Amino acid sequence: MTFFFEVLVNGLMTGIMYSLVGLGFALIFKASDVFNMAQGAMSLFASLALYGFLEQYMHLPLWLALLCTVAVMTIWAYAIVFVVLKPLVNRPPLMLFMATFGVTYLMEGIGQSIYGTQAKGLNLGIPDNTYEVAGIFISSFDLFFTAVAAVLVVGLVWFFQKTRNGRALRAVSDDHEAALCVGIPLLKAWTITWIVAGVVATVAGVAWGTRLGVQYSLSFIALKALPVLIIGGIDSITGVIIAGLIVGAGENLGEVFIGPYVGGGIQTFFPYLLALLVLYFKPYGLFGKEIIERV
Amino acid sequence: MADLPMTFPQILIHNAKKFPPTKAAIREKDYGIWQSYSWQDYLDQVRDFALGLAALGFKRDDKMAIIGDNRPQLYWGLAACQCLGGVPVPLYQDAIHKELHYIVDHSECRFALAEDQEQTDKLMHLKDEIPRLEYIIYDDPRGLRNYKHDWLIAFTDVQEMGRKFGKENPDYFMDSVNSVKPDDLSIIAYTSGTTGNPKGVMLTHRKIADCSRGFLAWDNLGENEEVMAYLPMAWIGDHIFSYGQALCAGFTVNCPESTATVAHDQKEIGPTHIFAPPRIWENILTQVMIKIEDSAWIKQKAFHYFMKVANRVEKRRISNQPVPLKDRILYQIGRFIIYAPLVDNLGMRKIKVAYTAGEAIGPEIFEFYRSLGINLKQLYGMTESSAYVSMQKDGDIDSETVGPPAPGVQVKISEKGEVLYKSPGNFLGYYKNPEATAETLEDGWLHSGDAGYMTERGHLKIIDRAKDVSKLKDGTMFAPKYIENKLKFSPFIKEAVAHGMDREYVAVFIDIDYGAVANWAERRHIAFTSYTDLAQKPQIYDLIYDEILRVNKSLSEDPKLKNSQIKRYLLLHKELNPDDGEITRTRKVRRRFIAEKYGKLIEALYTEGQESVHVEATFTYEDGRTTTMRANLRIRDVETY
Amino acid sequence: MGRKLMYTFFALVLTLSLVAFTGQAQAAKEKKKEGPTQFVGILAYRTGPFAAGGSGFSSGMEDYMELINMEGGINGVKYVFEECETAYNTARGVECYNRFKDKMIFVHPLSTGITYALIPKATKDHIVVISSGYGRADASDGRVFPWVFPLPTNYWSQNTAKIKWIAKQEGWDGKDMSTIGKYLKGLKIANLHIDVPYGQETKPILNAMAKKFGFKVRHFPVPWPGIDQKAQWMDIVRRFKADWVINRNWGVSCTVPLKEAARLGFPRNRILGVWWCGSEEDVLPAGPAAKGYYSTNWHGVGRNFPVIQRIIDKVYGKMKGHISFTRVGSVYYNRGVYAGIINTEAIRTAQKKFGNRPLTGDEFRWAMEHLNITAERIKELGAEGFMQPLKFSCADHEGGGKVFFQQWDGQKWVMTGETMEPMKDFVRKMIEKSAEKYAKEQGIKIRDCSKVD
Amino acid sequence: MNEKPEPLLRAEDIHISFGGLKALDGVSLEIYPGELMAIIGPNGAGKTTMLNILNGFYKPDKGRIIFEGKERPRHMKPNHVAAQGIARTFQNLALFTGMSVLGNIMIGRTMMMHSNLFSQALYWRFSQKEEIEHREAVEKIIDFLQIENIRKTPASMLPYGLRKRVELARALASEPKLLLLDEPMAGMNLEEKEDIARFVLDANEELGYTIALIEHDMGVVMDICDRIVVLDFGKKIAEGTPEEIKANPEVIRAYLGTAGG
Amino acid sequence: MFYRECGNFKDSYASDMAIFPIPLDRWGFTVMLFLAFVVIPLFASEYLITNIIIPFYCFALSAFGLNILAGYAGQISIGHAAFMAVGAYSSFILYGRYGIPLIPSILGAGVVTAAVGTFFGLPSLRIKGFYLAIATLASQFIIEWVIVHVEWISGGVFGTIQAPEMYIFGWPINTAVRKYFLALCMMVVFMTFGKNLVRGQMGRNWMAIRDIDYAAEIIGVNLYRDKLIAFAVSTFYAGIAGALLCFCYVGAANIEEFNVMTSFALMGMIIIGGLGTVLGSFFGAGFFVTLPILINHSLAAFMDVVPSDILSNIEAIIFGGLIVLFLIVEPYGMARLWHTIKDKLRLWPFPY
Repeated sequence: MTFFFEVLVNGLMTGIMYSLVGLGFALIFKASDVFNMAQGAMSLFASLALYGFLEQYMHLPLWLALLCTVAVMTIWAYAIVFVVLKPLVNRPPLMLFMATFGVTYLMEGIGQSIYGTQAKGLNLGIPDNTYEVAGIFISSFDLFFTAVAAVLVVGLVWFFQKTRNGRALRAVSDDHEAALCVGIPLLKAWTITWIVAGVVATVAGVAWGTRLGVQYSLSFIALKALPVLIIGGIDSITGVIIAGLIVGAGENLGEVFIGPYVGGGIQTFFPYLLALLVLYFKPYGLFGKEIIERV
Repeated sequence: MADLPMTFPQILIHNAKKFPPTKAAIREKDYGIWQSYSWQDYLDQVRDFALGLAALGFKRDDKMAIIGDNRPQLYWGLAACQCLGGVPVPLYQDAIHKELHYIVDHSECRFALAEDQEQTDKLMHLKDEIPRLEYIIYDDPRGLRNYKHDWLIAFTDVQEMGRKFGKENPDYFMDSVNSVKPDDLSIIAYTSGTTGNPKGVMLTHRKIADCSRGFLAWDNLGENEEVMAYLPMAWIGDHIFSYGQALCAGFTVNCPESTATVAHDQKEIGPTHIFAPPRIWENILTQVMIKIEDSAWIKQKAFHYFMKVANRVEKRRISNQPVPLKDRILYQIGRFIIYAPLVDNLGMRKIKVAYTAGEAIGPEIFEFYRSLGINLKQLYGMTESSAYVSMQKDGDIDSETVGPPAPGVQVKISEKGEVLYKSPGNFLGYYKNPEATAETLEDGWLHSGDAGYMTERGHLKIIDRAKDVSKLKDGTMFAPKYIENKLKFSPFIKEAVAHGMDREYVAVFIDIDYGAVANWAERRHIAFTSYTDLAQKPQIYDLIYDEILRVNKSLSEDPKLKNSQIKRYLLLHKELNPDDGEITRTRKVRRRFIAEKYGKLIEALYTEGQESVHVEATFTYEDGRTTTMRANLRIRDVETY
Repeated sequence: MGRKLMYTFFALVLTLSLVAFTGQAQAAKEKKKEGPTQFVGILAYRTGPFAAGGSGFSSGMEDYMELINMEGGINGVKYVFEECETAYNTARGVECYNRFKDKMIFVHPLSTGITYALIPKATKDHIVVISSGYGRADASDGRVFPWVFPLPTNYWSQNTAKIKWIAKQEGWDGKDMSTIGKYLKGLKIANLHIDVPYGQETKPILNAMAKKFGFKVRHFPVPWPGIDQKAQWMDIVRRFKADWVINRNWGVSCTVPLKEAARLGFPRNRILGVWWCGSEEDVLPAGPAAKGYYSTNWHGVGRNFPVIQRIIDKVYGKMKGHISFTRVGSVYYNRGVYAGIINTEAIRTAQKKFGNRPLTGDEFRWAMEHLNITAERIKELGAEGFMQPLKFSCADHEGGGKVFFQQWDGQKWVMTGETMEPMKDFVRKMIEKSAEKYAKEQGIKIRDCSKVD
Repeated sequence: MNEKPEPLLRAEDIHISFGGLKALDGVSLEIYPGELMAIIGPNGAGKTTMLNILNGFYKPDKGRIIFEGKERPRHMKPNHVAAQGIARTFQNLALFTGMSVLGNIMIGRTMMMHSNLFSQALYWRFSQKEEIEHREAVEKIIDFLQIENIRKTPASMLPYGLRKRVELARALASEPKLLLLDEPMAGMNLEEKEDIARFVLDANEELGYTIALIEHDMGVVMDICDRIVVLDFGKKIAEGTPEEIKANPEVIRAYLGTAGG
Repeated sequence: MFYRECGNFKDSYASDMAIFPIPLDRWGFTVMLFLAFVVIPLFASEYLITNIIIPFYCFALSAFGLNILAGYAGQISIGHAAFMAVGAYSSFILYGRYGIPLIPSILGAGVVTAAVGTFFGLPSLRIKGFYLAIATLASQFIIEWVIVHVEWISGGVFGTIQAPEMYIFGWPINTAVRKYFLALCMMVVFMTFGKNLVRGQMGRNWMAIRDIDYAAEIIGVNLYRDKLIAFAVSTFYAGIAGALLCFCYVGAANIEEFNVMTSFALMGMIIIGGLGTVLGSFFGAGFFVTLPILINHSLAAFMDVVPSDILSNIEAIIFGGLIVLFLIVEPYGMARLWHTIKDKLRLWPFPY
């Protein structure tokens, strides 16, 4: 039973890491209806940039390096919004999705051209000790990022609820045209969203980068976030957090307790099975906005 | 020619035997495709309808009014009528009640064939007033279900009756066909003329057939031609072209889906032979110009450049001068980039020969088409001559003349300068109007009423209506038509009326082309509410000003006409409308009528210093309702050269 | 419209210039011909998740060829080489192969997938496939796979060596095979493998050995790309309670186990990696967690070999290197150098028989089967300690190299100095069985090696 | 009124509510063969809901629907209802914008086309013949509604008024026994309204379709309909000929009391 | 400009509903067929045929399959490559293991794939849009997993089946040109079938579902049946394409060939090429198959100047940039661009 709880707890903490990635997707989808394939690449680029500022090209202190990374991601946000998305305003979402696919190639190519292809260790000095609590081993590293994720979510909620920009963003996500009518410039809203998404990507990139090393595979974490998104509902921040936990716990429990009976390695699709199960009952995810058809 | 059948019923039977069922005699765009009928189908339809008419009591020499857009059924009705020895009386489909009443009453029609509900309604009104009109037959039953009268019968029902009648009287049809003689009346075509009531021109089978064959021989047209039938059936041009020539040659007539789709349908069919009055050519040109103005900057440049090249080349070709190599090369490039695609888009790629007839055409318009490589030629004829007087010959084109007299036609010019001719198509006389007949037909010579002369090349040149040609006060020759046609080259000018008889200078009314000008105005963000409003915008006056200036420049180059440059103009507050009697159904300006109606305006034009004139106008709507509007029309002076 | 037009124009120009460059590229290639040359087509992958491995390997091989060229070529025959990016994608790999196939005599497919795809093609095209340290294990049977050389040891052999090494760590003397079972019995070995065919490949040999030697093996598949292995590791450590873990992964999935092991307190020096999990790129991201981790290898690491020094002096001295200098001497780089040595030695062997000229595929294959790199020769090459002697034959395409072991000391890989001979007989039987099955399926006639010269 | 034939469709005591809101509260109505009837009522009276129930898009909470004398099973899917012969148009346009007008109308005949997948893939012979047969039928409808010139225009490029007309064409194409029109004239100018009214009348009188329509414009309804049912707040408040409805105090109150239309 | 449509009239519905109603298009198509059947086999190099044209055909076919599903029926699937894998493996098993003749094997592979595809299409009955799109990734991962884990399919731990020698009626398909013809003929036949489907009643039903599903249902379209048919047909095409790709090009069925990136690429093909068009499938396949190779070829010239590491990344940058650029130029895909150009030429010199 302890083992079960250990798997569960660790799974939940993995789930938080998935949520971190999923958050970026959800933010952008909410504000601009873009399903951002490049979210993984953004995380990759952010972590590469951070590594570049920290070790490879400069040796900045951590806080400054982080700041510079956010600045770089802001430049990206501007570039994406003004070069890619602006000409595609009011196009079907699928086209925008594809455009972000192109952006993925661009980001990966540029990132690896600048920072090289080999894997790099990113050590931010976050302690990676293991503590035993009631027979369950918990890593301080995971705890740290659980806390970061929590702070981020609270921050985002605050941003959306309390700040002017945040409220404007919510208006945009609710109804593009109405937002335009009341004078919220769409491009500005998008840019802010993409910057916020860039920050989230940076956090996710740092979290995963310190775990896996800074390398190309970071862009694959986007794949892990996909089932999280549909379970939670693509446009719901709460949903993403909760779904991340479900997926994290689910896939770990599934792998450990079901995997051995079928030959293992079911982690990849187990979350999707979960997702299908959820979607069967709630076709727009747990917290997704249901699209009501008016006849 | 002697062994050829000379009556249309016989020609039809002949065609049905001669041509295979795969060859289309007539097509109609309906239900999205071109429904084709072979000559045998044509004959069957005609026979059934004819027998049906017979069953209804149609007798020899009975008249049948036919009104509607060009539909195979109407042509069949026309033929069926002829098969029974009757006389069809085609009517203009846009004629108003008064006109219809006159013609139907005058021609003593017992039967009427209408295309659809709209026309049927008009005829039904007549029926109350003219008891002689016994039966109304309609083709398209839509909207007519509530009309329950014994005398109102569907075309197909008549045919059904005909089939039954045919079974009972198997020989009836052939007997009546055989009883029709070449010199029997084949049609009474009412011409509205520019004055007075319409007059019924009586023509016979022989005349129509002879003239049709004359045309075919002139241009070597054969059974493989494709033509579009979209001109009013009441116009002699259409009758000769879509009926006379079609039957004589056995070529295919294509009826468009509706008047709105003519251009599109024409492009689909790709006619090889076109016969149209100048206004059609003017309209097409206007459309071309509007579209070009809407196209990309580079295309506009290319278009104008290459059109200039083409014009240069064509001018030389007409005058049989050699074309310089550079121009020949440029022309070929232009052909690839502009002319060929343009011609294709206009549906004129396959044209062997095209005619403009019924009115004088502006030389610029004429040259425009010719320079594109379309073999457009001018033809001179009248209803009274079965449209057969003179026409241009391939390789002997002159944009100012209407060509040499056709074979079998004699032309002479009277002392007063009026054109007189003897044509195989010369009519028998006006129906029930011997006085007018006597006036027009003298010893077999037909008085055309047009002023003209023979040029050195032996071409007939028409100046204008004899009674319209006059002189300005200073003695300069004033040919209003000539000036008007020059003006009408502009896409923005739909009609123009030039004044100047016994006046000091020339002044014009301009009727703007609403579509083209509205388009032009929209592109320049000029707001307007109506035709009247648009016409009185100063910007539009400026626009027209430039066009007049162009005409003045061209006039100034001719010493004889130098003094007839336009000095003043105004834009009319309404379009000239045949319903208001200002122009004829074939869009000829009724000068005298206009002079009376707009006398005040004309006076204003000749009152120095007067810059505007107040008008009150009465509009007539389609349904006969009228409304009055008031406006102040500006008058502008124009510079002369 | 204007903007659209501009974009269209831009796209057109771009496409056209691409086409133009293609022409230029062809022209440039034509120019290079001076003297007798031997063409080498390189299937590289410098992008994608495994770029670190691909770029190191290709660059090492290219640098070695550059070195040979600078030293006058192989008896006057100089290398000409060209690279083609596969992005570790099989279809693109096949395309690259087809691009070069008319010119090249051997190919390093550098991916298990591409190797599988190329085996029948290369056999038909008479091109030698050298899958050093990867690809089909059963291709070591030269009777069935005359054109494939999975040198110096295939995966199956490697795993037998690993088991021997584990036994040795457990106290076995490393010599007497009859006693090995005693030390292995009851051991729990977790085979943590990436869940693609490459990862699955060693399951049969491990199962067979477990049966024979009485240890317990359980396979833990890690789904591609393997960035999250928490579940597997909790299972390995908490439930299975493994004594040893074989890290048979690729790319990022090599690194994650070290982190997970550290988190769960599993000793890193009881994790033994496949040689594709034994590079700097695999351990550096794990940071201190990697310290003590073992992995296999088939060649030396570092720069302390005369041959590497020569490359540094001559090639990098003239700024002709193909990779950033820091990576010279790294595992993947040295692996490329190793491949370069094998290629060159085989060409030398062939030249002895066929003359000093560019070779054909058949000649090269003959040379491979008769290649014998002795210890003396290794010394001559300046590769002492860098590589093990190899000897190929008609039947044995493996060459019989021993397996090296190395340990990460937190900074660099350290050769443990131990080398392990694979359990040749044991593996050979399985290889022959598997190869014969393949031959039957594919309708290949098995060569009789006694009749080959 | 007394000698009514058997109704084509009878809805009995229909109840439906959405999240506590009673949209329809015990409405019964009949539609008789060959008639042109209208359901009118102020905004939110439940007219469209009624239509949605009639064609199976919503399942009523309570109540029965009898079509051609047979009671409809509770969970009948809309496409099966359509197969029974009930077609409809939509208040908010529901044209298939990715297709041409022709394609849209052809869809209306989907239930009548039976060639299987393989013959469709081959196209040749059987499937082609079928396509042509139905194309002919569709062309008659195109002719009837006078939309010849937009036949091949993509539906997305049509102006609003024409879209409505194409929708009507699509519904007619299925040759329904009962045609339900949801505000066919909404949002149109006078001229377009007259056109549509004429087409609806023609479809009823000339082609013999039984039609039930919802309309806001009382004038048009009074002009063309045989019988009118008035709904208000989910209840039927009146039923009868236009004259009777005009004089009905309930109706006057409902209309004056709410939308004032 | 080149179009001469004057005189092109239809006097029967059969000719009005033909695939190429415009004469010049008919001509163009004939020329393309001539190129494909005569010119390419005679004059193209083996490299071109095997590496560019055969994969181009196969991916065009597969992209068209996906287009049926996503472009016509509106059911986005991003697990399509897995179905190609199913086709590849099942054809190899049918042909190599059970000795069924080649063509029936390939068709059989299509049928097997269609069955699998229909099964994975079941969620579409309830889920829509992006939710469905992501849910289809399940098929990608499950199929991959099954192929790797079920040894009966993958033929053992190597996870790869080598292509057996191919014979049609004893005639060996062993040269590039013969393989080319196999791929070409299959492609042409199935493209024709597919075109017929999408322009017929089934295609209209699909488009109706894509545009407004509830309206389609109310009009009488059987949503469930037609969505599943779309999945079946679509995956049938994927299966055929996968089989052909492995038979005629790769020479082995290898699961790594058909990973999720290939699925994304297929999605990219139809979006860049043009959703809901047959032509777009070709354009898209051309873009994704040939462009990277072309860029790679071109960049080879710079190998001496630019470090190889960076060069390879430049390839990705150019490719990504082109995707973005093409989308900006014409978000509705290259097929739309083509149609725009075509319409412009048809109306030339007029703008409308």
